[in-house]
Amino acid sequence: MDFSDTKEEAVFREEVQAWIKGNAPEYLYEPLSTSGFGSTRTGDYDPLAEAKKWQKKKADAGWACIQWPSEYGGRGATPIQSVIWNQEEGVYGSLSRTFIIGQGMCAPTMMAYASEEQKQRYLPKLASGEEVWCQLFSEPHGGSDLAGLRTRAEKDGDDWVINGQKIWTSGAHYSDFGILITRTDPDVPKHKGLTMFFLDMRSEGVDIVPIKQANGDSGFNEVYFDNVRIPDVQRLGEVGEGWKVSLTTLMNERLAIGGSIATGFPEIKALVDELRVASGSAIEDSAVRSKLADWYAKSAGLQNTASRAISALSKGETPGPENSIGKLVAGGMMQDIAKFALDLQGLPGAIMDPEIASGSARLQAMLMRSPAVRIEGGTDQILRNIISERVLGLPEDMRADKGLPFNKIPTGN
Amino acid sequence: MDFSDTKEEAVFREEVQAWIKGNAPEYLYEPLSTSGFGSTRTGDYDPLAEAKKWQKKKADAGWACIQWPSEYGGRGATPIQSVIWNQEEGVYGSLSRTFIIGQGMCAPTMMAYASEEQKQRYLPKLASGEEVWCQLFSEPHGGSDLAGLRTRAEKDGDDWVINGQKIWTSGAHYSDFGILITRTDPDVPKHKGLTMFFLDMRSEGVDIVPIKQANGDSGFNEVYFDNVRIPDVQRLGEVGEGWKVSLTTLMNERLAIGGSIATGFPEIKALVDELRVASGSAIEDSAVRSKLADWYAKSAGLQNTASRAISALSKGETPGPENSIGKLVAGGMMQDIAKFALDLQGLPGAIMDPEIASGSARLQAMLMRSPAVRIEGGTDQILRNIISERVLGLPEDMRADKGLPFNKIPTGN
Amino acid sequence: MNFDFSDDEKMVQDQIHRYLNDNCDFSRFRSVLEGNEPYSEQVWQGLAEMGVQGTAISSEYGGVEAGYLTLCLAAKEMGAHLAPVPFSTSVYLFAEALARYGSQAQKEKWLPLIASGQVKGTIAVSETLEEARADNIATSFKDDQVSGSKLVVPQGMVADVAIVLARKSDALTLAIVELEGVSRTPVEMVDPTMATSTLVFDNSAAEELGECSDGWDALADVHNRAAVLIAFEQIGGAEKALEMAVDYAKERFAFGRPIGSFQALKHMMADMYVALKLAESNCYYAAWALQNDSVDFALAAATARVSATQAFQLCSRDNIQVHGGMGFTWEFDCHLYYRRSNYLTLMLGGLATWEDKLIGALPAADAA
Amino acid sequence: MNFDFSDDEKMVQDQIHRYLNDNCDFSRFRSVLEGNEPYSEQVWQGLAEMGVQGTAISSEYGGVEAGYLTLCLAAKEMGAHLAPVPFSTSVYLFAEALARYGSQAQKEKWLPLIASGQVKGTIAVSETLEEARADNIATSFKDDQVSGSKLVVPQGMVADVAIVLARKSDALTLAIVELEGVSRTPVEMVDPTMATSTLVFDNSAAEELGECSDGWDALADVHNRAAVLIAFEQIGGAEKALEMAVDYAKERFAFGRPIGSFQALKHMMADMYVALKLAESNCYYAAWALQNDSVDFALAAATARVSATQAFQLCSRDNIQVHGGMGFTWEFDCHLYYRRSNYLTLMLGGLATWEDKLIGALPAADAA
Repeated sequence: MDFSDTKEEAVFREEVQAWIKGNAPEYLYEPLSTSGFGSTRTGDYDPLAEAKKWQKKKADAGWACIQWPSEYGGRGATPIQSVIWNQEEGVYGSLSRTFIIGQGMCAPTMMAYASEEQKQRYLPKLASGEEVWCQLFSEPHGGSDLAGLRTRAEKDGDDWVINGQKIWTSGAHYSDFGILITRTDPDVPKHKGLTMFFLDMRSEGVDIVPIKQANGDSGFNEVYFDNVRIPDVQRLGEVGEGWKVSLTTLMNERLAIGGSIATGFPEIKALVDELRVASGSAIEDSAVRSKLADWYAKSAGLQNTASRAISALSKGETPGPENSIGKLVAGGMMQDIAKFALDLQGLPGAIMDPEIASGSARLQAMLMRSPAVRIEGGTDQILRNIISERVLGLPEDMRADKGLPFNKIPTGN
Repeated sequence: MDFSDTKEEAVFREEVQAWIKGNAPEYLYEPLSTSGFGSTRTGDYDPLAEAKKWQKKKADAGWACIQWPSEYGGRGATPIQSVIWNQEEGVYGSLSRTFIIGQGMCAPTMMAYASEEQKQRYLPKLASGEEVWCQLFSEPHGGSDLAGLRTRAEKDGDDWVINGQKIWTSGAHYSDFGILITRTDPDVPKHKGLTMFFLDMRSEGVDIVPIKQANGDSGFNEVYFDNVRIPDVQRLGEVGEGWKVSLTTLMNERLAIGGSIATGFPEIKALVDELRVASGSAIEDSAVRSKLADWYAKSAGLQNTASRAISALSKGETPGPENSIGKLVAGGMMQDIAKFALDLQGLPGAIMDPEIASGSARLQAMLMRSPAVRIEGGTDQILRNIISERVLGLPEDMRADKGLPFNKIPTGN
Repeated sequence: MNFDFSDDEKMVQDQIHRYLNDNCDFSRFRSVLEGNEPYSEQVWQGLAEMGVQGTAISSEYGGVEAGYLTLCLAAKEMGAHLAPVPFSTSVYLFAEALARYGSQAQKEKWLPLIASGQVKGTIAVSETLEEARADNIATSFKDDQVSGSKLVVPQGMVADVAIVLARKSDALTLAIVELEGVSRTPVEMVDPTMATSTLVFDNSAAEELGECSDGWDALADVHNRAAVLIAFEQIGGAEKALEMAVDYAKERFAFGRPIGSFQALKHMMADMYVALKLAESNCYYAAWALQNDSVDFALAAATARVSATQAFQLCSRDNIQVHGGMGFTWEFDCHLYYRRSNYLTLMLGGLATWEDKLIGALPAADAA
Repeated sequence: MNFDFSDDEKMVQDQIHRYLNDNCDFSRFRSVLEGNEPYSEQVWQGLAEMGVQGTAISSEYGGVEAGYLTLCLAAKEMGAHLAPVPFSTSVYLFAEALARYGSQAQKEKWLPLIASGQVKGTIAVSETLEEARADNIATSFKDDQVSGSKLVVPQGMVADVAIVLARKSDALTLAIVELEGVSRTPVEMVDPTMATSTLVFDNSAAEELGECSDGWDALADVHNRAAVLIAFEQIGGAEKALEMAVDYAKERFAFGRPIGSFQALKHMMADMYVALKLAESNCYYAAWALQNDSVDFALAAATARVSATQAFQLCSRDNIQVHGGMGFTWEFDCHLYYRRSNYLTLMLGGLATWEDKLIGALPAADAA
């Protein structure tokens, strides 16, 4: 066991540090460091333009998507090197949030199912940020029941014709391409009638409507399909095999490794280091210390768990569903932390204006954002199902839709 | 709204106080006040004998089961009078724990289903403690699935012949009679083939084996039935209607009203009033104050909820399933309190010998006892089912045994 | 003993309920939330016509004198409907401060105006980013003038008059200040319908509350009283949030069955119910203690406050969770309760403060 | 970077695992629990034959010198099997105190005896019903003798020798005392297999630890080291308790289906898993920090201690809940883990103490 760098790792880290020191957009350091939760602050600069600029710069120097093969725009780096890169990129890494879905989920799917020609065409531009991708999976009627999707794809000559609606599509409004899962056969059980495609987001009949979220942000969209045509060559995997293909995508969702998941611990630590409460300095208050210690232990536990997953990865093992714990722990913790922190401040804790109260505004943003963390990308309940069934091997719940053709499943309507 | 006594209530309270002052076994005050959880300490005196003595004394003076009609040994008191009695009887009330099952659950069932002659024969002696009753419901294979019971009753002439096994029978070893639920028809769905009886616990073929519990106590028993004969006149309700009859019994389980449910709050309050911790007096420590306040609020909430249930009762309304919250809240709270309290004392908190550490020994007893509270008489999970389905009206879970004949229900064997 | 509200009290509640049902749906809240109006003038007037602002004000001062038990039930309806009006600051804080600590003349001047809804009041306390304490109040009272600035005043954008906590030589006092001409800047808060503002006083004309000898103690007393009423708003909101969750869970299907049939969600809602029920019962007791000036009032108030705060936070938060992604849209109403619950949690000082008050009010010998 | 134990370390763990599986089932624990023997002599000897007591002791002093990483894995097995032997007091406390603060001569005398299992050691600290603090230790050290009484000494009934925290004029010190002739009285504790006793010293011959300048600081250091090892015992126990729960939930049927198919129980077990996993990862890091005298060792130790304590408490408690009524019988083994978890929680000072240490060890600038 060794939590320090090996000699080779140290050399690599120095190389990364040197490049970042010489190239990172230092003028963004301040706003990026004080970004609210679920948003990337870039001060007076346009976030998308800055994200693309940084990504292109990295790509040109061989620092984009470093674990990808070099022919697709990466540098064939090891998982450990990738961790070192992430550690050193630090706050600038949050600029890449724009590309996470495309690079983290669409790309692995393309690598597994697209033709060689398609890979050569699309992956390098995805790595360099010149083209942005999104993922069109969720639907209004689906919720946690992802496979309950209703968007239809019907074959028409060499094309497929798409009709239906997706929701919670992150970045659809600035995406160039998307991967799309559809129902091609409603007469078979729900997992069996699905087919995956990728499409040009500017295709005729695609309509994108932003969703305003409860906290006032809007990064998500509804996407409507009205007789949108997709050529059959853009099918990923076989007809009816869409669920299997989607698992490749979703498995990779969990590979966002490296301890980068936000928990709110640094924010509350910073607050209580400064804040005074009735008993004196907040950090000396025993109720504060007790809570803080529990959160630190959880936060450290997530980081150390991520480290272990990296070890497994570097030995060629596939990180398993046990990595679902990250979001489950972080989401609840963020909510608890924000609630507790604001509570220490009385009414001024409810201020959301960062000009007046930068600390509490950031924590209020966290409080308003945290309910989404417990829902998006798998609710707390779904994650507990995954852990209990796939890690602990407990039997699955009774299923009302088991074996039923999709169009016979009860919908309540 | 009025939380004070009315004039009539005040008069009644004085009468009760006077009688208790003149008659209560004051030599038991000290041991009863320091009883561990789940046990009744009577010092050098025999607990059963003392319980019977006090009960008989109360009965002779008309203070036993005061809400019962006087012809069955009570005095026809109102629910509010019953609350006043309980408040004033105080610590001596714990002597009556011996009779709770009989008086609280068996008696209402007898009142509803026994013949007038049987009521006159059995109820007064039940009220006076001269005869003790137990309840034979739970089975080893049943657990939370109470209606999944397997003990068979087969008709043979004017008798029924019983074979099978019950478990968790409180006080079976000193009981004179019991009410017993059996399966008379395994070919119909599980709730439909049950029949209720009462029996003499000294009948031939009844074998009682005490269960040693995890905390070392043994108040419960296994009861085996080997061709035990019960005359048909001791059937309560119709053949096949046993489930309906049992609901009368179980509904009354929840009527143990009066804020008497143990939460552990007085114990931890007493401890922290005295204890010193690193920061000084424990009660001045902010972590202690925060926890204590939450527990007080819960404890007060239970008491005030009980008061509201009494109001409903005194208006002739039946307290509903919402009263399930008492045990649900108290069980978890007791466990949390014990854990927290002991934690404040370091290793000496693990002492179980009351001669060395009366305070922590009592809290250790609570810690060791509390897991049972979260299980007995409905687990936390069953209580949450009851609240969500019967109070909130949420749909029931999918049922694997729905409509199946009892003998076709999967058992895993 | 009788641990329930009377039929008369419930009838008044029912009238308010029906008025708000018909006249104060969420579009009112959203109109204020989105900045179209600072509060709902129409609902405020409607309530005034029914005399709701004067529920607990003595008839001597133009109130209905229906008592605090009735006002508690009115508060519950205000909370349930998220009425975007300055009711809590006018009625629970300003009017109570007046009724408890005002001189006869002050009561005669102000209480009828509050009772009729002609005037909207508030109380101005916090000056720094920390919870208000006796040692972080700098606003001064001198020669019938106050000077200084209050950082966050609930309904400060809307109120006509405020009770101001200010320093008078060594001690603290409470003073009445009319807000015309006082500089106000809106402050962005988690619940914008609370029309919160900064107030800057610059030798503003002020009049000390006639019967107030110690401003900090008087404030604590007023806060205790307001805590009970706000606790009723909180349980009103919690009950509605739970109801929303239950309704949605019955209708919404996933995996071929209503999501409310899954234990994970059922048990979450059962826990919401438990928290609500405990809080509700503590509120009942506190209402009685408020009405009857019971000796254990401070304990009863803190107990109701702590459990109602917890219940509303839990119910408004997990209502979102039951709704899933839709619960986190601006369009769905879940966030309205979440916003309000977070504001009310902090409004009279945070949970830790009230937990501390609760323990301080517990008799040393055990009182459970 | 490599965040896993080596194959060699795992091989040793596997040997201990197999030995304990074959020789230390629950009947050993129960035999001690029911008072038939004070500890399992046979298991103790078996471990000694394998050299387990000397795992981290230098070969210079007769140990195996396999390092702390290996000892951590050994500790995990001891915890998983609930081995009823004085391993933790001898190896994590007595031997560590010697190794860190003993003189050369003291190490030469005692460490080989510990490594070979010939001598069983412990540490004697608490004197009152309150958690031990520098200000509630009265036992005196003077003229190479100690006098005073220790209230609760783990394995006090079994140990041959103890390190005793005692007052030497103004300061505290640690002294070695052989226990032959020292009066011992058993104390009934939640886990009777920890053979806890009172020790009364009456001018008992004692020798100060040679390199110990401040007894309280030295004790804190030894506790930090022991905390990591006990944390491994805790996660060993937690893992087994979770395993018991999962196995039972798969086999036990109710309502026509395995109880493990109900979300309420599944999610409870998922939460047990989460707590265990976080604790396990923190233990890994602390093991590395212990082995390498890392600068952040105190923080790593407190972090492992806090999360392992929470995980074992949760898993041992909810294992009972999953088992239902049967889980609360003496006959089922659930309470064995519950007893042990409660003892280990308190053994080196309670959770609050370790939370406080954790925060004390955090750098002022954020360290997350």
